[in-house]
Amino acid sequence: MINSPFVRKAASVQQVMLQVLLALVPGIAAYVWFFGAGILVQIALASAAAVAGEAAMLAVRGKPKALFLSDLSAIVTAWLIALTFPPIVPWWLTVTATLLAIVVVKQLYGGLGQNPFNPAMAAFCLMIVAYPALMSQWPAAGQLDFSSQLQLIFGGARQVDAISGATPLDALRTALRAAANPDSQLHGLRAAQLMDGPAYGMLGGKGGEWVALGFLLGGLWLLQRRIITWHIPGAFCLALAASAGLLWAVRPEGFASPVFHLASGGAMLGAFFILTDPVSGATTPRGKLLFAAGAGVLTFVIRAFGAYPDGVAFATLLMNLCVPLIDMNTQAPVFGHKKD
Amino acid sequence: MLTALLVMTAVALVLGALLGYASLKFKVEGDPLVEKIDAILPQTQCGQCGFPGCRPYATAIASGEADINQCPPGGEEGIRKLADLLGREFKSLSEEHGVEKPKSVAVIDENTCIGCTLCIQACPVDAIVGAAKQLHTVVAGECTGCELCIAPCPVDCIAMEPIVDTLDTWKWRYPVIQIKQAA
Amino acid sequence: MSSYLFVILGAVLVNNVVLVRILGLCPFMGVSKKLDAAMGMGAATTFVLTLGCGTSYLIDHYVLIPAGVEYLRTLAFIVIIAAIVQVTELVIQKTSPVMYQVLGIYLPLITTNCAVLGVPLLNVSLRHDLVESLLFGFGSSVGFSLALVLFAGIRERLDGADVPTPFKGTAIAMITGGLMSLAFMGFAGLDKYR
Amino acid sequence: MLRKLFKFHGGVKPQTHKTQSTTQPIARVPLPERLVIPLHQAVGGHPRPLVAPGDKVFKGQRIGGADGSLSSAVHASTSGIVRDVAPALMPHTSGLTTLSVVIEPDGEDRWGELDKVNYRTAPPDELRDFLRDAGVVGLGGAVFPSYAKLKPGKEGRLKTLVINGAECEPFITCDDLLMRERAADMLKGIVAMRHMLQAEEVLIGIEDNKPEAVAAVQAAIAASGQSGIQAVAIPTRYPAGGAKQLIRVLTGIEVPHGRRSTDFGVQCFNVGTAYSIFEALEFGRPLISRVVTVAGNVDQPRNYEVLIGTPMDHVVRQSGARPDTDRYIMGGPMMGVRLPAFDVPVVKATNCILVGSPALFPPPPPEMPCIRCGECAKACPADLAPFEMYWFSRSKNFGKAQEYHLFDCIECGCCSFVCPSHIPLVDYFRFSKSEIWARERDKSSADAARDRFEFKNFRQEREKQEKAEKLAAKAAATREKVAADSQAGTASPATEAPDTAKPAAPSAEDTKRALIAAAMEKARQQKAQIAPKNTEQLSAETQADIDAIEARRAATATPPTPDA
Repeated sequence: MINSPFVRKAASVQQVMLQVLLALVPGIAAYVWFFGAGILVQIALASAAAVAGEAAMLAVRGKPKALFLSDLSAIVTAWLIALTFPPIVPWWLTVTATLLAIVVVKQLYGGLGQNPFNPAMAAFCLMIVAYPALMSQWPAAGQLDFSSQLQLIFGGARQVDAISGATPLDALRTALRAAANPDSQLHGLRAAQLMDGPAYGMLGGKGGEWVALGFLLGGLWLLQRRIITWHIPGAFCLALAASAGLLWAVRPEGFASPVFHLASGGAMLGAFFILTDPVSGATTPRGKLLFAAGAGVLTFVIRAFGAYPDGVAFATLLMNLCVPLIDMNTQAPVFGHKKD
Repeated sequence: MLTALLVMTAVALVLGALLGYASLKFKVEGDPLVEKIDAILPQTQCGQCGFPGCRPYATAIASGEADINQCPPGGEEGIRKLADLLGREFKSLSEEHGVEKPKSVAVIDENTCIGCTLCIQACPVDAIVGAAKQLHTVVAGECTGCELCIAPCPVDCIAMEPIVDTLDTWKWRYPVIQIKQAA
Repeated sequence: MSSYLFVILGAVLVNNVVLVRILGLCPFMGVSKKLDAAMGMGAATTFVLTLGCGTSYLIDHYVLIPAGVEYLRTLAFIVIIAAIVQVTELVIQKTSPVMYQVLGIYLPLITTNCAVLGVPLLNVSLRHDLVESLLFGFGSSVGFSLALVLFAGIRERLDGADVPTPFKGTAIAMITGGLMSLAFMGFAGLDKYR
Repeated sequence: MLRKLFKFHGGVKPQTHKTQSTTQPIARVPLPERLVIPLHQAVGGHPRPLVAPGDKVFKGQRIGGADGSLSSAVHASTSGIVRDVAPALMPHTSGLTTLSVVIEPDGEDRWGELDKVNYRTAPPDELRDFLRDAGVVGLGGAVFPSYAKLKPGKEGRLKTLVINGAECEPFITCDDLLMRERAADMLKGIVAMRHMLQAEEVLIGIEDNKPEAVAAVQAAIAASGQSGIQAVAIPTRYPAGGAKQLIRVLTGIEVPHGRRSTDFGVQCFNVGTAYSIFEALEFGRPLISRVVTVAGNVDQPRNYEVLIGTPMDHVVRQSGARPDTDRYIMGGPMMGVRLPAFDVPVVKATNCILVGSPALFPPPPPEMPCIRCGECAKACPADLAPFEMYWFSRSKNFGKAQEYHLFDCIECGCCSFVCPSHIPLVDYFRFSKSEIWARERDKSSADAARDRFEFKNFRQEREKQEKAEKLAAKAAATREKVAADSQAGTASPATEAPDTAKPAAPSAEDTKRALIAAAMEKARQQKAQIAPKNTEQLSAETQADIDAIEARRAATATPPTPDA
């Protein structure tokens, strides 16, 4: 039986997810432009795996398939996986990661809306722990044409060294650590000098910075559409820039600039698309600030001092852990109970 | 070997003394647990659990003599609360102790009652009023629905009637999940 | 001074006793259903573990090693920890019956908690001095409490989730623990940075 | 003239649908064949019926008396004959019945004798009693007895009297039309209320989508020459007409859940209430009719002056109900009450009969899982986190739901309105609230039962002890007597058997059961005479119950007990 209210605003989960997907398009376009169409293959692979995994789980659990598949949330997860993984990982890695994300991290917790962890980021962390070598091969912009990308994705033997290097983020950190070492030939060089190579662009990695800009654009559109609020992207960027800037100001020879941090790796994607996932993120305004600021600081810490190339994924998971406590302790005072 | 023995003995002695002192210093009187269990029990005092009242049952649970699934009036929810409180696993209601029924009150058929006072004595909460050879009646507000008055009645004039909803007791139902129908 | 900081940070985050060293899983799974209980358990463990680390260091250095009976180490540590746990239990029962009830069987279980025995033994093998032992013990137990409290927060929320029946309860909690462990792997390498 | 207005958090802007029903003035509805007047129409106790089937009643005659401290009288809406006093279906989602008076109108519509009061000179207390007997209750929907609200707070005076003409729900226009047509009379009611409350200023809040009403009220204020009364146009945003939200908008004060607004120097009344107070004080007319909007799936939406007790379908017929009508809703589409039938009566709370059809109010799309997007929290005018409350209500974790301030929820429906997952959030909150109330009732009855059980045990123990003492005393006396007898030298036969009647010889198998029962019964009687059971501390109520039963019993064929 239906009770009041009898009228509703026209809004649906599907619409929300669709707009998130649309907002990813500029970033993807830049990605294709600079790094080749291989990413599209990965997106297709991940999407197919996500839909298949979701459908299978829904069938097993006896839930209506058409209804839940049409919410598009699985596709969003799939796209995020494809966009955070190196574009030339073998197909089985993408598929396994996506299935893990959908089946274990999402559906075992009850499906949409109930998973405490971001499925895409959990899959990323699992894979980078399990296959650190494969997950660290990033081709430089324009390095590989489409056919060799296809061959890497679907082909057999890989000649790791010949293909690619690390991400600019990782490379710069390695170089900076080397520069601190008196035995290295790079000793004494500063970040700005180290960044003078062909792999770097104006702000971050060559090409990567444009992709980041694309995501920024999409993110701003989401903000304008009121799908997300400013709290999470704002606090994340600020915290990342502030923590990077602090150490950069103290020891410019040892750390990359805040701008580099913002423009590289998964920072923009994380700020606007990953951390803003409402299911696994904090929900109160103050909680969002805390959550995103924590993620920003952790991202920087892991990038600068940790063992993994990028910190966004781990930072997201770590902050996901804290979400219940953050939400619980940042509830806004309710009507009539505010202190004036 | 001797050293080892000596060392262990010394350690044991010191720690033993410490423990002994602590157990005297921090002695606890009474069992606060019984109160908490009793607070969960529905207080029908029906004895279906096999104990003469709710508090004895609570005491038995606290001391581990009784299981948590022996209270039909408390129902599944009561068992769940007890399981929560005691950190035990939930189990379904023990069948030998009865089944969960809708809440009812006893009603005395005033034309049949002979005023024998047997039910008055059986009632654990003094919810039946009347005196010898006087007609008895149940004070519905006080009746816990324990059914203890039914068996003693020599003329079978007591019946259980489910409580009827009024505007004050009417409840909104759990919203029906419509996902299934839509598929 | 900074080496002490690294001991603590390392024990809390990088080598978290539960999530990275995988010690003390029994209370981690058992006392994480309710946030209050988790906090109490964390506090009790912190107390026991810090005290246990200090005491065991003293016993080790001033009794066992001088007497040449290092092989009694495990035995002696167990006895010490058991005694400290018993005292803690008595104190809690007296001061906070509710907490005593909430912790239930897990309080005596601290005795056999491998984390509580493991950390003093790690202290020995890592050759920590007294201050380091205390800090390591404290850091480990803070790490334990942190993991426990975060886990309890998630589990309280999971309580309302529509988890598939075969995975309800402990199963999904195990998966969650695994994912938490995965997240904490992100801290790897932090303690190596110099 | 410009006032500083305040904002409340959240709110939504649904389509208003108000213009259709404001094109024509308020109309009268012809007398129906039957009026069904529920006795319980307002918050508070159940009024007692004052009439019996067959009685002749006049218009305005009291048929239900106020009972208890918070109750309000009920009156006959027209003259006629009482056909029945019996339970009838209520205009409530539950489909429950309530004791109602069924009146067959005689068509004369003749007023009975009406009490009058000179409200310009009478003390406030007298006016309050008068309004209670006139059955005046809040007409905004909460139907709280007005006399109880017409008491100033502790200081004996009030800062602001807020009059609610916001009418934020879509479709409803009854207050709008009332203000347009009867502003001057309404204002007289407001002046009387202001006098009773000793209010410094009066603010009449009207949503700015009703410019005609604002103009009419402002004109009436100007004409009356009253100072300190102001009609304020407020931004149109649902639920600006919620009492708490309106107070917030006009004064900036937030009245928390469970607190009286008079504690904050504010009190709020609906414009319709103000008008019925005027009617009662000026003419002595009790509340027997009200303005009702008929809107939705009808040919001509319109406002009607409807007698309380008129069957709703009779009213809707005036506007021309369309054939695909599938339900009536009492109130608006946001907070309205789904009704169990078409012929339920119009009551004092009926501000609108919203005629629904599947096309007008389509069933919501299937419920999807909550994605915690927070839209509901943004829309909530009580600053709650509905998605958290939903999460715990759904899993029946009521304690947690309450931690998120479930009871501060005003059930305005904003959260359900905006939810992209189409979750009936308010239904979950209603469910949780009623479950929690039920649990509290269970808890208090369990506590009472525990006390009574413990008392009974205590009493039995005491009785046992008293009996033992008595026996001991008797035994001692006997022993003394025996001793005295033996001293006297005369050996008496064994007479010291205890005088509690011992049943016959223990050859139980042979003895008839009935015999034992009879003997036990005798013993018990004796005992009962010594210490009557639990008839000592009877409340007046219970005694009345017993008396009633005795009377009934006497009426039946059963012979009365000889020794009562």
